[in-house]
Amino acid sequence: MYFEISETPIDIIERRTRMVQYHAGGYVSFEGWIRDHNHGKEVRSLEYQAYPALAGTEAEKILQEAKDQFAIDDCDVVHRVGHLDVGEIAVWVGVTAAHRGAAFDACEYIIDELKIRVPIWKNEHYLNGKSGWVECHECKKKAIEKGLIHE
Amino acid sequence: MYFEISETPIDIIERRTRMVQYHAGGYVSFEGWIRDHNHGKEVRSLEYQAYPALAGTEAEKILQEAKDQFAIDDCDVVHRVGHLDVGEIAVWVGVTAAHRGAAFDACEYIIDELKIRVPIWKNEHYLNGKSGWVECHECKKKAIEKGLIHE
Amino acid sequence: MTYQLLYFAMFQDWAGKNEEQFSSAAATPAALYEELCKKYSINYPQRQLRVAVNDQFANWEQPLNDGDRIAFIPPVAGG
Amino acid sequence: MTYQLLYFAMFQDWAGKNEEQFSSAAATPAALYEELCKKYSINYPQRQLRVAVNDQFANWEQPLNDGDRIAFIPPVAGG
Repeated sequence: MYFEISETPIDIIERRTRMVQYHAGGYVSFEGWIRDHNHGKEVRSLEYQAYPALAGTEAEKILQEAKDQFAIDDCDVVHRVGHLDVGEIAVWVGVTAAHRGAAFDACEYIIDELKIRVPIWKNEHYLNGKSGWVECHECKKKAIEKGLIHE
Repeated sequence: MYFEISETPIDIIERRTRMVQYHAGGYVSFEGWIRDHNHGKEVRSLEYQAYPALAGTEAEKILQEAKDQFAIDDCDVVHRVGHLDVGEIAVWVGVTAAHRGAAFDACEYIIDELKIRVPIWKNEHYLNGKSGWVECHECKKKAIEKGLIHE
Repeated sequence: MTYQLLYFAMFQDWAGKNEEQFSSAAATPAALYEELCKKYSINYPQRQLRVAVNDQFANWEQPLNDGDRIAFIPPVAGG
Repeated sequence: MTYQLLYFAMFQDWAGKNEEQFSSAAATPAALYEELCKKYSINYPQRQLRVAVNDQFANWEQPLNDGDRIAFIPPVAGG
């Protein structure tokens, strides 16, 4: 069970292989990829920035919650920071479990919570030369629902 | 969108890479691994057997249902047949979507339906030298619920 | 009529083969299955099986044609 | 008291730096944020931020100590 912030491309196969266990029957993974557009604007590349110390403790809390709530064997997360091009992997979540239902639920829980609670931000660079820190409106709404911030 | 029956190990990275699209933001995958035990018996290896013609049409139906029901970009499935050792990948499901919720839902739908409807069977070889065709009781129960077979 | 029977999973063990040409007066999958159960001493209940005719899931009471390819499908266990 | 302020995302643009040592009479994160808003002409509402003290999420009204490391956390956008 680990959270890692990576300044270099995430090696999915290496991460996945580390999780192979002979008593686990199912592996569910999520990858967030950099899309070529966001809210109608054409994206060229972006920067992810993290507050590493706080991101680490908050992400580890989320992983522990997933382990407590779902019957899983293991769960890991890696998030990229720095400059990423379209098509690169921003985040990877891997979960193993004896039974697949728990693995799906835990994987979705982890990425959902990460997007609301873990201090990482993105600055999108658009094809038109402009750039800007992205406000994830869905994340903001959910943070308000959770009482983390207010309307 | 494809279903494939493979007599050789499934190359996850190659399968995944084929799905990379610059407008998809999320990739969810499921892998079913051969466990070292099943219902309390120690498993050494197993054989998967398919009815290829029927498995193909049924799996393609399931993939089309997933595309119709969830806002996904693409979905693929590969199932191994033949002799597999503990730790090998029996099945891989990959789904891409603009938004992750649909990808999780579709991936779980596909593997759930596959396990109920697609004519593939497994013969488990146990450490004690015995072997036997496995009846998946959960799958059978769900097939009964769906009216495909009867109590 | 002569049917091509395909055997999978435990049906291979019971019939001792993967397929065979089978001559029968049975005109439906249900009647054919009953005949097969007698021949090979199979006591798996028909209601827990599905049947495929010419590589498509089929109805137990649908009329069969000479040369049809038929498979009895025990509960699946893929994944 | 002197605080170590860490700036992330748009706060880096507003403050024009990643961090600074900041001397202030403010005794809570809320008071400190008000002071900072004036200094850098920030008009982002405090209620839409979280605050971290010494790398832990903290309360806006908790008393600060000399040397504390403080970060204002705008809505996150990872993943």
